[in-house]
Amino acid sequence: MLKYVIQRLLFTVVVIFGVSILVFVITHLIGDPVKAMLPLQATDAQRAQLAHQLGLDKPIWEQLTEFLGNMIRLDFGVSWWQQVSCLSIVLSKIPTTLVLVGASFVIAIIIAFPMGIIAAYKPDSLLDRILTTASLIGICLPSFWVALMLVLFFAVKLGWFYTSGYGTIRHLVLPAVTLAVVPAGHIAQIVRFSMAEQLNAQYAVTARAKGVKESAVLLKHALKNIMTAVLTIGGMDLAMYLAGEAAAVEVVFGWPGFGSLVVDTISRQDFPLLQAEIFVVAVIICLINLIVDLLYAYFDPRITY
Amino acid sequence: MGLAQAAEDKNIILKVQNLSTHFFTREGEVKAVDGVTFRVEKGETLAIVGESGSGKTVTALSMLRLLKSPPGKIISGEVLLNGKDILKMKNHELQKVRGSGIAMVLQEPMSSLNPSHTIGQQIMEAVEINQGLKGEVARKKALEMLELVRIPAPEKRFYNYPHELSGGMKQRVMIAIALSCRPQILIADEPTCSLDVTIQAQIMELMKQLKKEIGTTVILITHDLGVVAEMADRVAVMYAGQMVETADVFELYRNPAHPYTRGIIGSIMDMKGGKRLGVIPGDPPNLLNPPKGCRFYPRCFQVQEICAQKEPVYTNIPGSAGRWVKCHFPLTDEQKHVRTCSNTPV
Amino acid sequence: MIQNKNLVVVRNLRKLFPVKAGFFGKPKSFVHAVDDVSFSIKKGQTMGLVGESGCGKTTIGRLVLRLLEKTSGEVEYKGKNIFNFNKLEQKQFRREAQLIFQDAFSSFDLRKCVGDIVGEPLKVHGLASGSELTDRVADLLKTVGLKPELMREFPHTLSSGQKQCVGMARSIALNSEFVVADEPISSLDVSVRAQVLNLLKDLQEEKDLTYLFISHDIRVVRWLATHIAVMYLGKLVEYAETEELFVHRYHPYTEALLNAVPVEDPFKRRERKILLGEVPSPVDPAPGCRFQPRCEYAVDQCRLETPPLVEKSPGHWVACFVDFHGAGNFS
Amino acid sequence: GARKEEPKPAPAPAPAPAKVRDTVIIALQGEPTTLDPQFPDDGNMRAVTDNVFERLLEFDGKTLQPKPGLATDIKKINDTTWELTIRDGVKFHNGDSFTAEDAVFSIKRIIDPAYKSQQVSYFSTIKDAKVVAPNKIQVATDGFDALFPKRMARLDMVSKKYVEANKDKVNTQPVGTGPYKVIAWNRGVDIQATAFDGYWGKKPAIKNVKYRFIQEGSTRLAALKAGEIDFAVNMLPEYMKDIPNVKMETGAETYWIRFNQLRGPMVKKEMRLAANYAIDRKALAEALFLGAASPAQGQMGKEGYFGYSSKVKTYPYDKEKAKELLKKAGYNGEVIELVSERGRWLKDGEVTEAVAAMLTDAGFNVKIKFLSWQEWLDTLFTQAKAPALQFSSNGNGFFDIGLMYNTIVHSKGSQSVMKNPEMDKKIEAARKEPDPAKRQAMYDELALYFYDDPFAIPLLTLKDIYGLAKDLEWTPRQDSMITVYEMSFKS
Amino acid sequence: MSETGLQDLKPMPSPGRQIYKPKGIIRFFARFEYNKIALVALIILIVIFAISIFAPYIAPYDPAKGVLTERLRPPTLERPAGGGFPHIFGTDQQGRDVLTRIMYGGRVSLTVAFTVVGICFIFGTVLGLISGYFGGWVDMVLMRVVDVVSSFPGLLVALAFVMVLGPSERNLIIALTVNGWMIHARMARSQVLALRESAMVESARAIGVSVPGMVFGHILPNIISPLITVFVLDLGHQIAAEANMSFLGFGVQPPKSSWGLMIGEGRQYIASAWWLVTFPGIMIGLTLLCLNLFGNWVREEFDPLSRKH
Ligand SMILES: Nc1ncnc2c1ncn2[C@@H]1O[C@H](COP(=O)(O)OP(=O)(O)OP(=O)(O)O)[C@@H](O)[C@H]1O
Ligand SMILES: Nc1ncnc2c1ncn2[C@@H]1O[C@H](COP(=O)(O)OP(=O)(O)OP(=O)(O)O)[C@@H](O)[C@H]1O
Ligand SMILES: [Mg+2]
Ligand SMILES: [Mg+2]
Repeated sequence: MLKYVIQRLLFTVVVIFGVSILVFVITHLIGDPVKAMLPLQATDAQRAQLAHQLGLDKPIWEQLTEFLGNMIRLDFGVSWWQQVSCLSIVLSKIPTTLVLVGASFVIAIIIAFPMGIIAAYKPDSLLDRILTTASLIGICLPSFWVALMLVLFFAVKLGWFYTSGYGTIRHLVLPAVTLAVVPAGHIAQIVRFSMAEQLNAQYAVTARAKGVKESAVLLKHALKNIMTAVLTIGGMDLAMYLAGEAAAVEVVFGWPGFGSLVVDTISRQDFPLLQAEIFVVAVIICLINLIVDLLYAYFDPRITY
Repeated sequence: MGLAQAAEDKNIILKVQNLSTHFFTREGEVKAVDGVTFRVEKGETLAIVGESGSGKTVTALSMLRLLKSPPGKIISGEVLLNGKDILKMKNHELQKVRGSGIAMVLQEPMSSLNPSHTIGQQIMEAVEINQGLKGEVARKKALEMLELVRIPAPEKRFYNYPHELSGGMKQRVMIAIALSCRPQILIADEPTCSLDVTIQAQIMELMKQLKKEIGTTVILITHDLGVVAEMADRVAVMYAGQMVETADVFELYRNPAHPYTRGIIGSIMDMKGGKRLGVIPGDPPNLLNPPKGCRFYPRCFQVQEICAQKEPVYTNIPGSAGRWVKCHFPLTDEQKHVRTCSNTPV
Repeated sequence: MIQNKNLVVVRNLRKLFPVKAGFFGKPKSFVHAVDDVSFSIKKGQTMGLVGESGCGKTTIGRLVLRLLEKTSGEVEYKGKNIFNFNKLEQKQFRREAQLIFQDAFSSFDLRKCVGDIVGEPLKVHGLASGSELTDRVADLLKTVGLKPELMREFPHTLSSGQKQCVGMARSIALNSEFVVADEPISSLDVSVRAQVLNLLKDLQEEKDLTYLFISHDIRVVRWLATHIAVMYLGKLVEYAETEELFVHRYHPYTEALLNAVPVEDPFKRRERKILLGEVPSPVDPAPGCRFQPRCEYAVDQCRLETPPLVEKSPGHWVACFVDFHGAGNFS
Repeated sequence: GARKEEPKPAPAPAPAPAKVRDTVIIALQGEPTTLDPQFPDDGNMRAVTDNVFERLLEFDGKTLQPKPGLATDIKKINDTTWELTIRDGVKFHNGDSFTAEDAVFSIKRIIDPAYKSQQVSYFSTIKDAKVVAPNKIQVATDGFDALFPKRMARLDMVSKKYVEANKDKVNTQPVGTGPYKVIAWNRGVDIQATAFDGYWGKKPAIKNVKYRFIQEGSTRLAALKAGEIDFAVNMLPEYMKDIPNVKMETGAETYWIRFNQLRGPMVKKEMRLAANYAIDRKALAEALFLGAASPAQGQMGKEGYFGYSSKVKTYPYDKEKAKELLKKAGYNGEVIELVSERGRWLKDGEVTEAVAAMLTDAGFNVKIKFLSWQEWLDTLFTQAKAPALQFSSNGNGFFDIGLMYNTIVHSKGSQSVMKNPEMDKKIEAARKEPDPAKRQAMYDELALYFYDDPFAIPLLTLKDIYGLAKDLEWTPRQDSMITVYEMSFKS
Repeated sequence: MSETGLQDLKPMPSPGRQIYKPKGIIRFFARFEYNKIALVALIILIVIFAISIFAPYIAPYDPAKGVLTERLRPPTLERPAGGGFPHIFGTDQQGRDVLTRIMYGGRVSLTVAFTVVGICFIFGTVLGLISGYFGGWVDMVLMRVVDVVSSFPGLLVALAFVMVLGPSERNLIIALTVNGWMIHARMARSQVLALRESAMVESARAIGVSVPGMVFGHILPNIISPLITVFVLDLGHQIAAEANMSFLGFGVQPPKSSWGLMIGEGRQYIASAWWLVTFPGIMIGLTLLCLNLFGNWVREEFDPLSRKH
């Protein structure tokens, strides 16, 4: 187990190494930091001077080793845009996004489990069809669009919630609900289909044969067995959201989280900040994957590490 | 109904009458079980034999209404346990019958245990539900059951998950669970099917011993004529969803009355090599669209015109009480030199 | 036991499967699927290979046909090591040595009709095409007792017996000499089994085939095979002519195996001696005799050394230190 | 904490409390990157720092002329030297007095190349500054600089002592002399400021300011309507009918399209003229901007700018004439690339698309290409990459036409893609002319010349649209400053 | 031989199994008998594709040219003053017909999605085939690469590409492709792995079929269904990804338009002109929904792995 964790952490290092090289290639070989950094009126001399300052006139291998060296020291430099250490900017946004994504997952789970279980209880019934279709539609709607529709209706028309901003629950509700739609759909679907599968499994028949009530078969026997599938899907969604997939929704709701930061970073062409973002997110994704894998072992004793 | 009949009935613990279960699938209606009738006497071991797909498992599952529905649906019949029809029971009654009335050991031990609960939990659950015990007492009982099925180091195994057990052990645990229910009838559906030869032998031996120790009534489902020969008191033969013959095990091997039974007994491998094997030509019928009349007629060596038109009735062969057969022309004594004449089908 | 006129000779064959590799690293442990196995089959013989599940029967079958690469050892076919075949020899070997599957249906490409399936070997080897191909396929189907009209059918429309026959037709299409049959009947129903077994025997007589017949059912093997090799956990433990084996057994495992088979006759019910314990894992097995943990006759030596295969009586080989003798005819 | 604060989940945002309001909530489009006023060129920051810091001179909100600020007086000593008199009794928010030292420090800091201020180009003529008396400083320029006073109205004064001692705080805890002092900056949430008790000037009417950051225009509108905020910047014209209290004022930006006169189809004068006649500026201003923009008056600047010429008026919309000119130019339908960008200025993309449609209508074969900001900048500043047409916006920081001629028209100008040595000379002469009247006349001449031989399509002069709460009073300024100290609530 | 008696048997279809049967469009549609919703989904998809393909011929207006005075008109069934087809979806901020723009937008959205998925599909499948069939170190290296790339923060890397390359349709395709090929490689590989050990492949090997004959003659045709399933579902993914990027302004650039971009551009008018964002959103949702329904049907219907007795 410990060995497995260590192995996975090593894998994380490999991923980050890969990410770093990719970022380096993107920023140094494809893009031109000097151009992006200098004000409009910069002269060629100024450019050359900056290139020198940034070490961009050195041979590319030297630049790469330096770049990787800095990354190992977690030194991403100073954001061009905010003039603050990049890592601190990124880290300061993570909790904000965590609040949002966390809330949305709580909502998603509260909605999805009952939906999936009820649908699986009587497969192919009308209720099942309605719930399954609803969850599928949820998956298919683009979340930024859902965001706009919710704003239009609940904030602009009804005025129940704030249209945007950060601070209170009333700020949180709409973006969290928006972000909950897709994972809720995914989880409801996976719960519905794995649950139906589990209820047909031989062990469920065994349980019924020894006199276990149907409700107990469902909640005591089947539920634990579908958790790995739920974890897989949920973990993927979670990783995606934390990786900036929530950006569009954060932008719509003016949620000052990681996603908004990413969008700003891109529009301001802040290379160092982008490097820090990608780095942090790669770490987060790897950690989530690791946690999900470790949780598998909790729900499925067949899995050992 | 004479007095003798009544005395006999008293001894009968389970009576299945005209049970029909069909599957309603995309392709059509699969008549998986069609008018199955048999009875089980207290304390006996009844073997239900028949090849794959002949409807043995579906019969067993139908008796406890364990089939998934849809697509499965019990069309008709009654299943009388001690005179009470299981098919008409309310849900809570049914739950009482499941387990303590009839317990089942399912076909595949590999997938019949819940992978995420320890085997101890799963046995305890059966004990708690069916014996009304709780907590430590239930645990003790569960441990006893593990010992009963000869699982070494039960204290340790109690906390094992199914995947940590070998196939043979899983099957033992399945038997332990079934017995924890203290059933009046134990249905064992191919308990040795997916196991290795030596392990099969272990399980069979275990079942024989348990049967001696506890004396439950057993319905043994199998397709292995060797297992039947070794374990059964009486044999019911199924073919294409129907019972074709019931007989005492010795009778059946010596004097099969149905051509199908004769065929399968004839195809038993004579341990000495060389001789050609007795053959039943053709394949079992498709249950979506079974042959009209007798379902066996396309493969039967003594087929007559009537066989294709009229379904034979499952009747008691006069003179032998436990002997039933479903054939227009049950085999008579002269034809019963099974192993010699079965080699050359018409 | 290794003689000159042998068709197939297996010498010290060994196959290890890596169990689980680390992230980049080397595999840490191995399944000893086939471990130092030697035997030979003469032309026209049927060698029956029996043993419990996972003991390496299939692996041997695939090694002998070079569908798997060995770890060490050699397999000679007509006097030449098949693992050193050049392209041409390899192609010739593919024609002569064939495989019959447990579940023929799963070995078919479901997109192809019966004619294509049976004719594919001929096409691949460029032996026939056009109407000649059709004729040859029709002949083949007749040989296995099927109507040539089935050519245009798709495999899933066939009955299970027919499927198995189509599989056999495909296997003998190239005028094979040597056929490995890996549990060809175990997926079949009792009533269909006999048809296929009869066909196997008929084909052998007709075409002078040599079989390596793999099965875990010793009853079937006895019916078909001239010789029986008993395997346990990747090792050959006993080898003899069929009837000899049913009279004399010098390995406790063979005895247990024969005992475990239920007799299909209620009049012959008997007290059986049951082999206790389970088949241990073939992953990195402990030294010594593999059967020793379950063997009631085991002595200290069994735990320390691996018993070699020795000729106990002419043509009867056994790998056991103990002077065990199970006599008595099973019939 | 996002979760704790909410007291009651009321169904609708609470209406403004009855008691007199002392806090104004202003919604900016984005969060300032830093509050060091000398570093970035960032409108969001300026909205805050304009109220927190002051300059030696200040623009008059109506006339756009410099007037005394922290300096009470400005004098030209010679062609390259200016002298300013520092106001007495001005205090920084931390209690320190504002001195000549601070003024010199501020000037030197911003032109220091090591500091890399993004505003450095505004002060490119300044060479040095020194204290000459306790309340007098002298600033040296690079030749005569008519714009010097205006430059001073853009240079925020910081405290030497504070900046030097608190390098880590200058970005987030600004200390200025302005009417408001920043008391908290909750990153991502808001910036709060409160009136500075020790302010030397007139006390502001509103006690507290809270800046919030709402990127989406529609969200700002919704928030304004819901009463969540009192003041919203950069409102869309479409919102005007929904805004409780809308304020509009011509701003600094002029949209224009640059011709490439060095190569390609637009070298021909007729083509350039045709393009100018092909644009229906009125339709743009009225339909697209709903009146929140006015047609450019045949030149690149608005009334009030120095050098604005009243001698030229907007090009009439005359499609036929345009077509005629095209024919005259012998235009053969060659593809004319129009490079633009999106998202930087109000409806920039939409204007581009509409203009392209109009040009197409008149017979031009226009192909739009939207570039990323960086690429767009690159094509704007690299002569070799210049497309036939390029959309841009000119925000004249000093409200002086000369600046525009220098950068866009003069062949050495950074955005110039033309060569006209004769006019180059006139532009240089006008820049060096100290006499305002003469200078104006020279610019009139240039305007007339370029009306007939255009270097650009002047499109629209934009108006700033502000959304205000009903009870908020404020007069927008010509220089687009958001002056909280000039706001008040109706009681 | 006659004793086996097999000749006389008629072939009988075995019940409960759906197996590939080639040829015939009717047969294809007959497969929908038990999933009518999937059929509806397929028909809608065909309609959407057709509209996108033929947009230049059927769209009522010019997608680029608007009438400024007709800006932001709500949906109506009335003919506009100058005649022509009614603006049933309203007009946009330039006075262009929203319906027309949706038709053309779909063209772009689908082109991007098809291009991305097409490239990813070919690239990923070939890699997966190689990796799965040959195994060994090739497989190990390739799969490590897939693992590593899969752990990249996808959207961020895509954005990084767009940031340095500049937003455009082509760059968007590059960015999405870089992130999208792994799933196809994984799928192809896992299918090959499953098949490589199968009796079918072994049987082909036993009769001496060559490696290319095996990979392209036996393996590929038998794994194509699950690959197509992934193709269909990934198409939905990429449409969503394109919409997301374009919405943020980092994707398709005007004067071209895609559904995502339409929402992005229209969102500032949401309070006054709901139709600008509503209809493109519905189109995205509808297309995705239909792709999912159809993809699930393909999976259930053709995937040998989910085919059970
Ligand atoms: N869910 C189902 N849907 C459709 N048909 C079914 C279903 N379950 C079983 N059947 C059909 O019912 C028939 C009887 O099946 P059953 O499982 O009872 O056979 P069995 O005798 O137990 O065979 P085996 O020896 O293989 O266990 C078979 O022909 C099978 O095709
Ligand atoms: N490709 C493989 N990779 C890893 N292990 C394998 C592989 N093939 C077989 N093995 C292992 O090798 C051992 C021998 O397998 P083999 O299939 O030869 O047994 P068998 O005797 O044919 O068993 P069965 O009766 O179940 O068919 C088993 O433990 C199996 O798990
Ligand atoms: Mg069964
Ligand atoms: Mg095998």
